[in-house]
Amino acid sequence: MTGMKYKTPLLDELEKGPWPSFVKEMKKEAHRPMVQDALGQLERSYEEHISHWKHGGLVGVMGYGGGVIGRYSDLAEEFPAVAEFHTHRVNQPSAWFYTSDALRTLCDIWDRHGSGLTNFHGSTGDVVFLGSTTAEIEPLFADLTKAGWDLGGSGSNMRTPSCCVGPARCEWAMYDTLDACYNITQNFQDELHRPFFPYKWKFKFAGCPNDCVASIARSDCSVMGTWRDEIRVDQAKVREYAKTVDIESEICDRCPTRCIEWDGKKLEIDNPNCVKCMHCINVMPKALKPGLDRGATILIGGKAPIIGGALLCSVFVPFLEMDPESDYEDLKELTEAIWDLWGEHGKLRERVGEFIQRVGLSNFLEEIGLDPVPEMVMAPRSNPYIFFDDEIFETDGE
Amino acid sequence: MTGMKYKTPLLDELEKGPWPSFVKEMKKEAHRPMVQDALGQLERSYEEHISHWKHGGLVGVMGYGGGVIGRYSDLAEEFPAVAEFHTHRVNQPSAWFYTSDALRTLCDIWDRHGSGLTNFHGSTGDVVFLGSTTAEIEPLFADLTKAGWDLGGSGSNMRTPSCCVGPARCEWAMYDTLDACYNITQNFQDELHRPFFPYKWKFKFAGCPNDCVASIARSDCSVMGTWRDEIRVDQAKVREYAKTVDIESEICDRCPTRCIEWDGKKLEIDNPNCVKCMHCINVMPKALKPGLDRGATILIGGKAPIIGGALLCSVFVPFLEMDPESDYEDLKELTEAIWDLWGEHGKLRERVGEFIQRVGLSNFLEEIGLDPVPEMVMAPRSNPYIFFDDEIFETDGE
Amino acid sequence: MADERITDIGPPHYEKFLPPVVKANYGKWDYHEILRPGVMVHVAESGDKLFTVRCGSPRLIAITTVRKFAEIADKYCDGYLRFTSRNNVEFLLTDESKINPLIAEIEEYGFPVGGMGNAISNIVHTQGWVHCHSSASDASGVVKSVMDELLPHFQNMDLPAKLRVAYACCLNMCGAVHCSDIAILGVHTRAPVIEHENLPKMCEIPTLVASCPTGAIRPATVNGVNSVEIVEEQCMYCGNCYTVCPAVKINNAKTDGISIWVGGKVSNARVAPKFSKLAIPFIPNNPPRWPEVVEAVLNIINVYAENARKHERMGEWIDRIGWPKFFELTGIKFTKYHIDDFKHAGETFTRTAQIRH
Amino acid sequence: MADERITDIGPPHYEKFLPPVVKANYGKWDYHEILRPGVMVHVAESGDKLFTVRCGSPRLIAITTVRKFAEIADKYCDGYLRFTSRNNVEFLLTDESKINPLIAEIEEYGFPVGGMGNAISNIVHTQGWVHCHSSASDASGVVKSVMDELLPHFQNMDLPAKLRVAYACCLNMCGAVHCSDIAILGVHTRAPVIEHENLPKMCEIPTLVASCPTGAIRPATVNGVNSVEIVEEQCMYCGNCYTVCPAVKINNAKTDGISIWVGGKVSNARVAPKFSKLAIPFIPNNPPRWPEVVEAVLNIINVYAENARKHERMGEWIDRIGWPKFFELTGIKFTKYHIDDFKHAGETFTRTAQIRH
Ligand code: SRM
Ligand code: SRM
Ligand code: SRM
Ligand code: SRM
Ligand code: SF4
Ligand code: SF4
Ligand code: SF4
Ligand code: SF4
Ligand code: SF4
Ligand code: SF4
Ligand code: SF4
Ligand code: SF4
Repeated sequence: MTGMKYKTPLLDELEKGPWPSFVKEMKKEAHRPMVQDALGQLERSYEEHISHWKHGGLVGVMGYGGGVIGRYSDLAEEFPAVAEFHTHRVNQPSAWFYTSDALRTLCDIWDRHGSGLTNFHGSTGDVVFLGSTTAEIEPLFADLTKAGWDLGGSGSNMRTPSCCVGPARCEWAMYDTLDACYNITQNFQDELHRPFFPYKWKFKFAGCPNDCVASIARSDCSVMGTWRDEIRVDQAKVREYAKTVDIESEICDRCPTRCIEWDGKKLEIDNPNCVKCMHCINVMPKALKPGLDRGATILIGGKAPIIGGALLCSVFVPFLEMDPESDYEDLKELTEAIWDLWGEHGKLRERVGEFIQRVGLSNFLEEIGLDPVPEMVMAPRSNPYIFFDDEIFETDGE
Repeated sequence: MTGMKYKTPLLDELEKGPWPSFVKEMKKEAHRPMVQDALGQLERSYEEHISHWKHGGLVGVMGYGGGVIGRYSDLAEEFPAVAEFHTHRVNQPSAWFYTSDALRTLCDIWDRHGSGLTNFHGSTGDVVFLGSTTAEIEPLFADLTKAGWDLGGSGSNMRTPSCCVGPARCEWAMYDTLDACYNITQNFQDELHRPFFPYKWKFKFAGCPNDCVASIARSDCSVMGTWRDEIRVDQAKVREYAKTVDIESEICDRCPTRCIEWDGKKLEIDNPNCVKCMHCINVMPKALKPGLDRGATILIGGKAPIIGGALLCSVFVPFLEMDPESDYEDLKELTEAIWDLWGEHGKLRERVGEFIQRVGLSNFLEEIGLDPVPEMVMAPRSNPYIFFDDEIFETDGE
Repeated sequence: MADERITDIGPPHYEKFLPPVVKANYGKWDYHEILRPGVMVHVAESGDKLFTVRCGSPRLIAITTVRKFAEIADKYCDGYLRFTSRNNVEFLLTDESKINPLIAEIEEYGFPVGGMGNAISNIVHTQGWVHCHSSASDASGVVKSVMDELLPHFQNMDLPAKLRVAYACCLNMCGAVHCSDIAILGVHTRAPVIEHENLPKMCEIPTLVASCPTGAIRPATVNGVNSVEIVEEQCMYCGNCYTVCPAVKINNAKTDGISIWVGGKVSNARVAPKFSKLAIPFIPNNPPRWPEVVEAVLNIINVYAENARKHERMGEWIDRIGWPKFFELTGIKFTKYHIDDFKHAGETFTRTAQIRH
Repeated sequence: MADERITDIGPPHYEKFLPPVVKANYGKWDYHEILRPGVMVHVAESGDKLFTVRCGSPRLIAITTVRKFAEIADKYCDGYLRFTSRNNVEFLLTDESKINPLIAEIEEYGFPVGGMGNAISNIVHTQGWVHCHSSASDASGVVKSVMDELLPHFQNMDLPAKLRVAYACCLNMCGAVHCSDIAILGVHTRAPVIEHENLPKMCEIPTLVASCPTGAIRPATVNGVNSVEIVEEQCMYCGNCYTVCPAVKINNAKTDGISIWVGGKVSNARVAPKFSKLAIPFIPNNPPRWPEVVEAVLNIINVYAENARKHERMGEWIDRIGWPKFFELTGIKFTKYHIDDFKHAGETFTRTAQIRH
């Protein structure tokens, strides 16, 4: 290992222990002055209990509004090699599949232009290249695109979409998450690279309600696979499971709508009352399988707490066909309608979930052109503060 | 029946049908010009689909701020006998028990001073005398008090407390609702009669969580009987019930914490997990009885929608002894502490439930001098917007 | 003279009104049984029995009727009776043999016995056009029209559980309809009209402005008078401004009407208390019999009665089957009005993919 | 030159990176089985098998390490591998006999195999002092310290259900900790300090004022400069102002620290997704090993592991036993900080008398 420019006794403590150590990782690239200074500054943070990074001047690739996060040291005089220490977000392939060659290509590029430190992956899904200078931004980008890669999102734009492993390896994928993610990413390249939204917009694609990409919590639009027909049951295999699984307490009692019955021989599912939670299927994957009439539930508005409090996505379209043949036209149309409306009326730094709450879901639907359906709400309103239109005197009532 | 001054064809329709008719009731008192005009005006409302009453000038008993609701006709020229048509709220006895003599006394008084129309009872609990003139207010009051009755509340004061039938007839009363209601009413006569609060304050006393006076929904302070020890089970009687009740589906499956088990012979209750919902006891009253360590849960803040939306009461003191010997000192102290705080800082027309939401429950508790306990909330906060004091650096953490 | 005034004596002590059997067994009741609709017995630990006969009442009653109740109480109950929290009358007896004659006499007088157990009890309600200035509809008339049809459910115990119907004539909800199995609620549907000339005399403008939950009221000078204006798009017709200031007229003969709410409850039994939720946003006033309202209520009750399980209150049943199914079974249309848009609206959205398809 | 620039090509097509067995059985998987911790097999309808070996990663990895992964993939997996949504590495094999040597080599290199089934997987986390200006604590160091202790639960499947731990270094929650079984969250606990001289150059005041969720920021002239002031009592240290304006310094070496949240989940399995709820409001930063944080997390996990039923995620278990019991069993103190006081606070109050005594 390279000699260390600074003593890092605190960080060195984190080389101990069985879990792989990020300090060891950093030291692996410590032949670079940049990484030496990063370690030095980090040790200082450990001593002082404070970050020594600052944000500031926008940096980026010509013609793009995002993909690079500018970062500067507030101890630049002491640690000049990290005076600039920007990150690059490189759009990952669907479901994070790689070949060894692809990885080596990325490593080679980063080796030439930056710190050699990476995140596989960032929380949004990108490959994150951690630490480069302003001067390297364009050359890095040129090398990347030449090799067939592109930057992901940052700023007030569509962020890099991501998806679960889906049909590539999972028996429960109700639609092709990889294809949908790729298709949407390609279709909205402009929106991904050129911020023009009120705030960020994230897409995440989950093949089923297990939601292995946390789409309902971490995206503005969650495309969650589901089905409409009956769970397929292989009774013989259920009886096989019954030898090791206590079906009554582990399955029937845990079904959210208690729509499963087991008499010791036969499993009966009251399918119209099944809410497609996946639990019974998860526990007995060989015996139970989702139905064959498949598509996705579209949920919107999820986000972290800033500004108005965290939100989980809420149901927007209970069921949408997700046939790749259709080129996801319905999803694109809906998305564009939302972007138009939110783009025009959303406040600065107002995520779409907050926007909907501010303008009211009914108004939002009316503008988008979707009919309200009871699936969108846990229950109808309980407060009587209704804004009535004239039409109540004609159409409503019963 | 007396002859009718006005034709009331619409109202007459409401004399038909099996349910007792309020129109018939009104006509029973139609020997009074006031009631004739009331019928006339009401028929007009039925024709025009609109109320012809208006509020306005305060009326009342000398020295009292409430108890009489001023009401005036906006068709006084046409219906002069109801130009003034005020209501009197007469404080009912605990749990609405009467003797025939007591009722006759009230009838006699009302006969002398008003329309002869009543509500047994108003929604808050009072006997409502419906329709008198300003001139009759003091004489009526003199007659009432001479007979041992007093007015109830209206306006921004303590309203007439009410209580369920409790120990007088119910096997489930966990404390003496009638005594508590009477005691509190007497103790706070000044607050009942002389408005000085930001808005109304209602007390309701329910002997158990069945809440037969709807206290949790309809009062600012719900005193709800409960117990802390084990449900008393008579297994023989349970087996008796088992002949007619499907204990598994009607009881075990409906217990909110599923803490009851029935093996066909013995009912086992996991009492620490019982949330005192009453259901099992309700269904098998001969076999199951609440425990003997009894008291009340104090809940506060319930109200109808105006202004900020309806609220159900929330847990304030999970368990309070309600021994009549103690003269309900704890409850009174808590109440006075709340009134002082809300009285000083509450906004005009801000019920205590809204006040607590505005200032924050923690701040409210701190001012009242109560420790926060987890029973007060369904769950701790999920948003990270915490206002930290200096003390976190000493006491908190774990 | 002022010295002679009696004040602040409070209500009479309840003990004066308790039947001897109650005094003797106060707090010592052992169990109860419903003997037949409207009749129950409470058995004390001592073995003493107290019989209760419950009868319906329109609540708005003449003193003539009150005297009749007193007379019946004298005849069968040693003069003891009470009223319930839902405005029914309860005759309290110790002599079981008097139950039948009592029932015969009270029913003969026009007051049905029932409202106990898994039944519909009396409709808690309010003043309406009989006495209140705010009312968007009449109270007593709607209640009478509905109860005429619900009577079988009052006189029998044929429902899955208790079913509480409440009525309020405006959003103040004096009938506390907000937690009822079925709530019938008078609603205004248009912004108030302001009588600018009267306004300065009748109200304090800051209080008036503050009274509006949606901030729709703004101070304004109209024809030289200091008055207010209402931003119509922000008004949801709560009538709070009218309560504060009589010059702001909320009542409107053409556009006032009735809404129906379902699934609320108060008791803590099984599930926590719940608010009622919007079922039907608007039905025009149609006195004297409000047939559309009656039909809507009956429809909901019939569907409930057919589909709910034993002990399942309206709201528990709907939660089990899901709201989409409720709308499907009742044939009620789900509209934009059903989606909450008030302060905590976002908390009502379906924030899970758990849905029935 | 500008013409030669390649832009907007998006990511490479994923098909290039799929192993042949995946291409052949794409969308035709029949079932899977976890063979041992960190190793599973997916069986296709065709009978084909795909083996996955999952290994933990600190996520912040050197290209040296990435190259090592590539080398291992070449050696055992025909060059195919992937990463998971929780930043683990998955080696994809068809030859079952290569599993053991692969595991031996990767573990030898320092990367443990596991994180599958009813286990703790990798901690989703963020930048911390390594790269972010907002961080109230380091990310990688806390995660390393905790994972060193949690490793047995990563390498075994001995928990009642999946247990997801997440870390974020500030309220922006880039780790999306808000729906995790256990969330470790860096928190600022003091209002920001304003550098008034720099402010006008660095920020737009209206945007800055609007950025504050509690309205604590007001325009103000300080020493003749157009700047802002912060009403300290209204600030709850979200740092949003700092994101918008670098002249508003939120970081504070003395008072920044860590909070712990529990019971969140994302999946729709059994119960709907849930937010994490506050368990411990504040633990001071204690680098390099944050022992108090590690201990707090371990304690919660141990209590959960001992008490929860099979398939019961942290939040489901707590809901079953009730929050009072959670505090009792873990010995964590319930304080005023646990009671919500933000916008929808009232919705969190216990609005029922259903309580355990
Ligand atoms: C790099 C990354 C964390 C990581 O270590 O992985 C990250 C880093 C930052 N996030 Fe994030 N966010 C990252 C994923 C997320 C996620 C998770 C996700 O996308 O699934 C969230 C929560 C989900 C969401 O979007 O709500 C997230 C919610 C935020 C927020 C709060 C947004 C909100 O509406 O609540 C901010 C604040 C902001 O936008 O100003 C923020 C802002 C930031 C900034 C840009 C801070 C700033 O103001 O400059 C961070 C730059 C740090 C740096 O040094 O590079 N970041 N951020 C993640 C992006 C990598 C990638 O592209 O793959
Ligand atoms: C008479 C009565 C209705 C009845 O027919 O029984 C009644 C009648 C009025 N109520 Fe009420 N309220 C009556 C019980 C209630 C209840 C039920 C209860 O107490 O259990 C409620 C709901 C519970 C609550 O307090 O929240 C209730 C909630 C209101 C409200 C809304 C308060 C809120 O905070 O949301 C108002 C509006 C106001 O105070 O300005 C109101 C206002 C009124 C006024 C005074 C209207 C006004 O602004 O002048 C009504 C006078 C009508 C009249 O013509 O006399 N009334 N009011 C009830 C009192 C009789 C009695 O003393 O026994
Ligand atoms: C007389 C009265 C109390 C009073 O002081 O006036 C009363 C009396 C009894 N109630 Fe009640 N309840 C009375 C209003 C209420 C109310 C309040 C209301 O309706 O506004 C409630 C809450 C309703 C709600 O949840 O919306 C109420 C919820 C209950 C319950 C819980 C029912 C449930 O499963 O949700 C029980 C238990 C039961 O019936 O199994 C109960 C049980 C009882 C028992 C059996 C108690 C006993 O052992 O004596 C009494 C006879 C029951 C019956 O009528 O079937 N009582 N009961 C009230 C009669 C009103 C009426 O005329 O119909
Ligand atoms: C590989 C991965 C998808 C990917 O595209 O990367 C994945 C893969 C699988 N998930 Fe997942 N899940 C993955 C992240 C998630 C996430 C997201 C997260 O953790 O941020 C969730 C939501 C977690 C939450 O609720 O907070 C998730 C919730 C589930 C569940 C539902 C668990 C539950 O009961 O709540 C299942 C079903 C099960 O395990 O019984 C599941 C099941 C599975 C199965 C069995 C699906 C299959 O048949 O192939 C896969 C192996 C399970 C395992 O690891 O035990 N997967 N899974 C992710 C692995 C992350 C890791 O490295 O540990
Ligand atoms: S979300 Fe569903 S389809 Fe996607 S990997 Fe998870 S379990 Fe499989
Ligand atoms: S998928 Fe969920 S809701 Fe449907 S039957 Fe299975 S456990 Fe029940
Ligand atoms: S609230 Fe309880 S104690 Fe009171 S009458 Fe009802 S059941 Fe009896
Ligand atoms: S009272 Fe309620 S919570 Fe307690 S055991 Fe009976 S049904 Fe369960
Ligand atoms: S509900 Fe409204 S209209 Fe009816 S009595 Fe109460 S205040 Fe008057
Ligand atoms: S009716 Fe209600 S919403 Fe409309 S102006 Fe008056 S107070 Fe405001
Ligand atoms: S959580 Fe906060 S401090 Fe951590 S990376 Fe995200 S923005 Fe930066
Ligand atoms: S830290 Fe948050 S609450 Fe405090 S002033 Fe800044 S934006 Fe407002």
